[in-house]
Amino acid sequence: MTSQTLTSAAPVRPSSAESSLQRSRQRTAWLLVAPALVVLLAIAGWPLLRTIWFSLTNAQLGDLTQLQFVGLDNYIGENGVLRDAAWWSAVANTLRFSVISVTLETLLGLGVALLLNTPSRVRTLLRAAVLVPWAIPTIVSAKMWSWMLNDQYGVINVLLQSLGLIDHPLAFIADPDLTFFTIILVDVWKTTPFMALLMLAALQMVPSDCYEAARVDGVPRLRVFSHITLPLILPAVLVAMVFRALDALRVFDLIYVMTSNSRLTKSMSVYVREQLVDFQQVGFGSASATVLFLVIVLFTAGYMAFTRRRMQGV
Amino acid sequence: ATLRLECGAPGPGQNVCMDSAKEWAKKTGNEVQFVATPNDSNEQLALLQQLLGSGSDKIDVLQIDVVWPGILANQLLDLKPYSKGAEKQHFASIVANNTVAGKLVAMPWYIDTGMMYYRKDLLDKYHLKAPTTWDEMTAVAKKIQGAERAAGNDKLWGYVWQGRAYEGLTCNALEWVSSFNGGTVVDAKGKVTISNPNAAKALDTAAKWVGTISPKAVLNFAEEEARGVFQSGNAVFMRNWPYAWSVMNQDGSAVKGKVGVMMLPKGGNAGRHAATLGGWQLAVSRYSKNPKLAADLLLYLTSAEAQKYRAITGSFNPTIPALYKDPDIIKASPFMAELYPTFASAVPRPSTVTTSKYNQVSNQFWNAAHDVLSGNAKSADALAQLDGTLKRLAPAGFVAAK
Amino acid sequence: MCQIRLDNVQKRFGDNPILSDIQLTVEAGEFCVFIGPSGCGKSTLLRLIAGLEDTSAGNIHIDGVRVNDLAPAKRDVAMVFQSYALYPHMTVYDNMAFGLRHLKLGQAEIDRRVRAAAESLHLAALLERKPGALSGGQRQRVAIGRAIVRQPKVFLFDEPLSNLDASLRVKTRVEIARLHRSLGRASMIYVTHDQTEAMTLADKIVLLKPLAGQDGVPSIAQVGHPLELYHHPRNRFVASFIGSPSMNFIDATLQHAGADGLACSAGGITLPAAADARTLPAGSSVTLGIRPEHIAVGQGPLKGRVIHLEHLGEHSYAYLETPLGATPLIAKLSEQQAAIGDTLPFALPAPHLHVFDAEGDALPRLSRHDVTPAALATH
Amino acid sequence: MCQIRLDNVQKRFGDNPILSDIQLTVEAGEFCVFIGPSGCGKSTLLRLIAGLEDTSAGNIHIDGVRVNDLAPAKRDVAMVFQSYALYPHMTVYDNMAFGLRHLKLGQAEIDRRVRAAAESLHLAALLERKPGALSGGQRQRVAIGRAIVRQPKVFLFDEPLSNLDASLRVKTRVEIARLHRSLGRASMIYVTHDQTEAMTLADKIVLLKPLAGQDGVPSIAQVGHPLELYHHPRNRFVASFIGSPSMNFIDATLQHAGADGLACSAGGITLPAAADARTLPAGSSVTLGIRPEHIAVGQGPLKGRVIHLEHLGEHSYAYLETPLGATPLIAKLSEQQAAIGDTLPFALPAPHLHVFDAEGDALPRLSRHDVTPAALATH
Amino acid sequence: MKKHPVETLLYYVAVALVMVISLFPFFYTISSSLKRGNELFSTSLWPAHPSFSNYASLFRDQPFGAYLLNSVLVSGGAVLLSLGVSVLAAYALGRVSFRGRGVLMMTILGVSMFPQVAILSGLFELVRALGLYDRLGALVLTDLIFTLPFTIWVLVTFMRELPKELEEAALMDGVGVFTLIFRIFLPLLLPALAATSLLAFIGAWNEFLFALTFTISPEQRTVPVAISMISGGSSFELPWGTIMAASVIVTVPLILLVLLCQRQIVSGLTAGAVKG
Ligand SMILES: Nc1ncnc2c1ncn2[C@@H]1O[C@H](COP(=O)(O)OP(=O)(O)OP(=O)(O)O)[C@@H](O)[C@H]1O
Ligand SMILES: Nc1ncnc2c1ncn2[C@@H]1O[C@H](COP(=O)(O)OP(=O)(O)OP(=O)(O)O)[C@@H](O)[C@H]1O
Ligand SMILES: [Mg+2]
Ligand SMILES: [Mg+2]
Repeated sequence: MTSQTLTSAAPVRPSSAESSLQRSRQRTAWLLVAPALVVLLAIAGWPLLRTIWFSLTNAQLGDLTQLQFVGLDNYIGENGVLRDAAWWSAVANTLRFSVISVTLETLLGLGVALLLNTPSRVRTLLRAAVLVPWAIPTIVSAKMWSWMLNDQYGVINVLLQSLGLIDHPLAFIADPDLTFFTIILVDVWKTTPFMALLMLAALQMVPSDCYEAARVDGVPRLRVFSHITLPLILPAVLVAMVFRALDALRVFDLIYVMTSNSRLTKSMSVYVREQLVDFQQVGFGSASATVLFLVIVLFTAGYMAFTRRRMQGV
Repeated sequence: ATLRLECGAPGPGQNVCMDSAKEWAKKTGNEVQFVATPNDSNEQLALLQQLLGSGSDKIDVLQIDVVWPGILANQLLDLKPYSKGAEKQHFASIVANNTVAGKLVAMPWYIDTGMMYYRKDLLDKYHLKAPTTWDEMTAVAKKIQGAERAAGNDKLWGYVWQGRAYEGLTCNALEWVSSFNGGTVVDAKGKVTISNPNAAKALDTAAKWVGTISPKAVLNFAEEEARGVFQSGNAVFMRNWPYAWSVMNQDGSAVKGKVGVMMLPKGGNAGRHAATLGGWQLAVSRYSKNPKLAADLLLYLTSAEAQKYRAITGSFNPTIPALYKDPDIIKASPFMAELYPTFASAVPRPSTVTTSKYNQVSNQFWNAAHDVLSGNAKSADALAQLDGTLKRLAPAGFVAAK
Repeated sequence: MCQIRLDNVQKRFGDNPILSDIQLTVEAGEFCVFIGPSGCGKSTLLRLIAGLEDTSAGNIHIDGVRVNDLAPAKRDVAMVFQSYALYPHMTVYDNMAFGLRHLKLGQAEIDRRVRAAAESLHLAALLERKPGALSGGQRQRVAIGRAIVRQPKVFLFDEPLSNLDASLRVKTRVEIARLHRSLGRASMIYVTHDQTEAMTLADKIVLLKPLAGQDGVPSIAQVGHPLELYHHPRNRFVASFIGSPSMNFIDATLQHAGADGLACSAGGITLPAAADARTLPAGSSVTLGIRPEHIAVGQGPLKGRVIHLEHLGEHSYAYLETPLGATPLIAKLSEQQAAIGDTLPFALPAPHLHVFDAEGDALPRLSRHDVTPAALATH
Repeated sequence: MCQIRLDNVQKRFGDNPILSDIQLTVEAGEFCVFIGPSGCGKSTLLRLIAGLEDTSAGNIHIDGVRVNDLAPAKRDVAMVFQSYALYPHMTVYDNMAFGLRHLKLGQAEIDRRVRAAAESLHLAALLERKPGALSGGQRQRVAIGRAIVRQPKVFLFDEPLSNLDASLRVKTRVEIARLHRSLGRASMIYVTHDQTEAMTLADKIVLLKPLAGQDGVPSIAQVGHPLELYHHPRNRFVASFIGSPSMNFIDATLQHAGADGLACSAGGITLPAAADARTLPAGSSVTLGIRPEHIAVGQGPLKGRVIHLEHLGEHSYAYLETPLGATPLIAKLSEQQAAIGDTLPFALPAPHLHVFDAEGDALPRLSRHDVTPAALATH
Repeated sequence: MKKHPVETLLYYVAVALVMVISLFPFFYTISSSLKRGNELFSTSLWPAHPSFSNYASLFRDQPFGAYLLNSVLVSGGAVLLSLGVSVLAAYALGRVSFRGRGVLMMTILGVSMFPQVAILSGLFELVRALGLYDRLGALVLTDLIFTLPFTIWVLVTFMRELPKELEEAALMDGVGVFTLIFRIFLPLLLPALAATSLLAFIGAWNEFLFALTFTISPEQRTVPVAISMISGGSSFELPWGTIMAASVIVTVPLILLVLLCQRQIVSGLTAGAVKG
């Protein structure tokens, strides 16, 4: 994704005249990518095309054989997705959710990864513990949190009250002022391990002699972190963030379980699912799925362009 | 032959269903296999649509929610030719609900309606009578809540119900609106009727509960959350379905023996008792390889004999009026006799007329209600807006027939 | 003032003793060179001083302060790593500037130092490159540059010139010597396997020997001025290690020992040597040692046949087959031409012969090869 | 038969020309050494031959076959990397055995080869270690071991001995020479910056010079037998690069040139030299060159003051301030003692003087310093 | 090097905090699974009378052991398959420069950008066309849609970090590209590989929508689907205790897996490979 900063790692050897050596290397490369491509095309190609085709029709879930081609009506028609205020509010919700939660997860994940990377006796335990939130199925953990955050019989309110942090129970998932942040909090709780584990792997691969050199030079730890560790693990962090962002932009289970169909927190995926399944509007739903896809593409492309520029600027 | 029967998710409910089905199998010498579906009815519907949509013969007989006949009608078998008039034994309103464009697509299986649970002991303690209108109920709830809290029971709330933005809220709100004579959102002819002062008044009444006699969290309550509060002894009134009765009277329940049941209050003296109709039906897939046999199984499962068994072992409310007089049943669930009028006059949601658009209608309705409840919108505005939205959904009005 | 004192320092990796019983003082401003066979623990010792490894036992003092528990950063040392340890994602400039940035030096000062170092190391044209696009020698120079810009109290160099070509090597060597002189009181500890470097730079050479898994033997074979190690190796190990090609050794039997020297026989030939062997009984086994450059070829009573020749331009080395023993003697021939197969007369001058007893310890030499004050004065 | 022929080979990184116009033949069984300043492209040239880099232009033939498009594995070459490139997750044994495993050699044969190599490289005790637990020198030896077990047609060594101590270095050097001899027709290409290594091992030395960004200049400064480069450097670059310490250079003006030599003046002093300058007009600027070992100290018409002394045990180098020019002359003193500040008489013997014209090209020498057949015969 | 005591203290405080936050909900899950009836609605941290009846009913009503096995097969299969395929692709994409590489990377990423529910019906047809409906194979295949892009991208990133000298050494040793990938790079990528496969495994393990849609018979059911199908006496009643018990059972194998992967997750392997 990003043009590599690590020169020692860069496989790229620009050469004006491509030798056949290089060509055979490239042939090998294509052969090696082929299985992945074939699998992906096979399982994703047809469904994706179909979705896009449906988005141009008025198909209904009840009977997919009876449909009419309606062109871009589902997108820009009078009742098209792009004219639906609910859609745009879902887009706004989702973007807000993604940006905040991915940012928090990255920061916390980094912190946790650093903890995990510190040799100590409790490390094994910690590593297993940290992964637990990620291991519990989302549906279950969302329900669990709803349960725990309930203002009537939720244990969190009781704990917070007994610690004296709040004086009356908070309706975390019902109070419109709190729901959004509650959802983000739960998402952060759940997916920080994902970030942490990937970053830990990246940390493990930083050559140790760089640290030694910095230690001897007396570089303060914070600087070592920001100038050596961070740049070296940055590619991995960015990839982790991309995948987190992709997931966050498609967030569904969590919001669906915790706040059902409330407009205040409805995400793009909830919207899509609602149209596609609950409302039977396969045509319209597919159109909104496609728009969701485009939003994600735009977002990712923008993000990558941004990080690439930043990384080259360093 | 082997039939595949879908009657809910594994658990006590399914066991009761399986008992009857096995009974039938033994009698007729066929085999019945059970197909499980998720507990969550949304997921259940999605799965069924996916399966039926692909013309799969993996299911012969399936259970469907009271609001689904309109949605699934195309995939279901018309039972008229097989029923030989059996449907006439059942509540007419439900049979009407299950008849789409003249086809009987499902047979009633058991019935659910909203009902009001209350704490007999608390009302007795303060010498209060069971209220009949919402205002009375509010007053009673307020009084008991205040007194009890003063006495140190500071977790007590007056009234809990289902305020989450989901189908349950549609049921609750429909009850309020109907009880104030505000109609049923869309009338039987397909006309949108929701924007009217009575409906607005109904929503305003409910909105006032939030934060006073109902916890703020009620805005995210479904059935179980409400029951959780009530069953822990922390609420005076609760709106819920019949299932709560047996659960709350089990051993270990804090309110065992202290619970009374009554009809949902009227919207003022001019109003009426309105309870939303819920419950499940059985239907036969159009793609069944053995439609005749499947219909036979279905008819057995919905027969008086089977319904009686279910009523006694699982307190599933029968859909056959005659059974409400059956002494065995009354002995097992005394409230069934008491609430018979509720069952008989339950208000169906406008699903038959809106057919496949029902979910959209309901979704818009509960969202409007939720907005009002959470104080984000004024009731009149919200309803006017809802009216507009619904009219855009069906510019020419909803038409049942396809 | 930055005297470094190691007190009975030990280091083991797991069960493997690597360094034992290190007793060493490097005076302030001194240039100390560690040499020793590959794997004997030179880098490890350096890393102990830098604080990158923990001692298994013993104390390290810098400036009189016990630093065992002090972080490397607090010790005010700069180190050039044998593996370079460059930051792969930074340019050459940043690699050098990085260690300075947190010292609050001011951008201008940092720039000045970096450019000065780059200039003297011929790196000026490469400042914008990243390590991946550098040659081996260039990387090594960057590593050196990174240390010298820091101007610390103590420099630790781990084979800093091993990848440089001869002329750059000499230049950099002179640069380091100049640096040492100019910094006055900064101490330098320098690991090298290049004898010329060791000889020309060192005030003091520390010769380490591998423990080979045994415990209890001190790791330091000999400490002293370069010429002392050259002329007065304390034992056979030192004698063979210092000097290249290595000293020739001849097994012999002591015949007679007196105050003015000894006589011994090897391969039936009697050889006199200027060493004091009076502590040994006649008939003891001894080993004679003589450096290739001290064998006087061209005249003398002995004869050797040339079996191999190495030409080094200015001079060559002849491998001589002699009756003195099985291993050929290596002799240095200056200018003079010889061909393989020639038989050459030669002598082993008694004053140049080293004599070692059966344990390998050197016997006191009677001839004077002292390190003169004049010679020392140059450093 | 594995002659290697490079035909007009060029290499650029991006826009930067690194190697240009490389015209070189390494005969079958020849031992060819690449030397040159750090960063001049030695490793790159080696990598071109190995097939790890693509040539930007020109052809490479091995055994008469054009290999430009042949994968490295197909060229039957083994390479020792300057940066070792050991497999960090494999033991020393596996590192060496890895390349053999796919050759279908049989377990016993692999084991035999690995153990033999380990033995000769003193690695036997380390076979079970992983690279992370080895010293720098040990890693380098593993890298060498990995190449020699393969027994390929062509060996490429990139500074294989730079991290070894002197004695091991000599031993390994001899080992490599022996290997070369024993393998008979395997060619070896060897990069080093160690002149001794270059001189002792090479049949042919290739001296590369850095292009410094210019294009069109051939990269090879001179190719030839070691002694040829030593005695007959083709130009000033070669003269200064070969020999350590480097040759002394004195700026002078040609006074008179004849068939039997020339006379020129430097610092007002007239110096004769045995070179043929008849192509130059009198009054031309020339540069005189003389190696430190050829300055005859102790007698002679010239006088120099010792300003610095380097002691190397056997001999020392004196830096002499002379009236001939600003840069001090470096002279080798053997045995004889001198102190800083002494004034020494010396001579610059005419037969040993090299003369270069204003472009730096050497003038033909009149004295004979030929590579004798006898000297060549040793290889 | 001894650490400053304050630092050690801070470290342990941070560790304790992270542990509590991560584990508390799980702890509460366990505690809930041991509660019965009305106790579920109480806020006590630990039931007064822990009971295993929820676990008992779980295994009585459904063959939960078989579901666990199904989940293991599906997730394991999906992860192995995607690793096998993606390691090859990652080598090509990460270490060989060829035209179209960027587009390829983006395409692979793009595949995982559609919401799953939108491609569900297309996938359903595909699964039926391949005759995989109601087979575990269908799940293995469809799970690849999200595991594969993830593993490819992550491995590409890590693949690039490896020193190029290693590859060249192997090239000189004349090993084939497969040996290079599997014998040289793979061991070095172990930390990354362990992390990636663990994450992908958990993703596949928790996958619900495909598992629900593409299987129907109980023999093919995976655990998340089974959990969603746990019901109480009626469709409204949420059998909370049983669900909690099931959640504990789903999570435990994953924790075991993490403990198993310990060594692979932490291993600084590249030490000593090259200098500089
Ligand atoms: N990937 C690269 N991109 C750009 N320039 C490079 C790259 N690799 C090497 N160079 C440059 O090419 C030149 C030759 O490098 P090479 O490694 O061949 O030098 P060398 O002769 O082996 O030097 P040394 O003796 O220091 O190892 C150097 O100036 C180096 O900076
Ligand atoms: N991490 C380690 N674990 C075990 N043994 C080690 C480790 N690091 C080094 N050693 C061993 O310790 C010994 C000393 O290593 P050190 O690197 O200090 O040697 P050195 O004298 O610098 O050698 P060289 O001249 O080859 O660089 C070696 O035999 C090496 O194998
Ligand atoms: Mg070392
Ligand atoms: Mg090189």
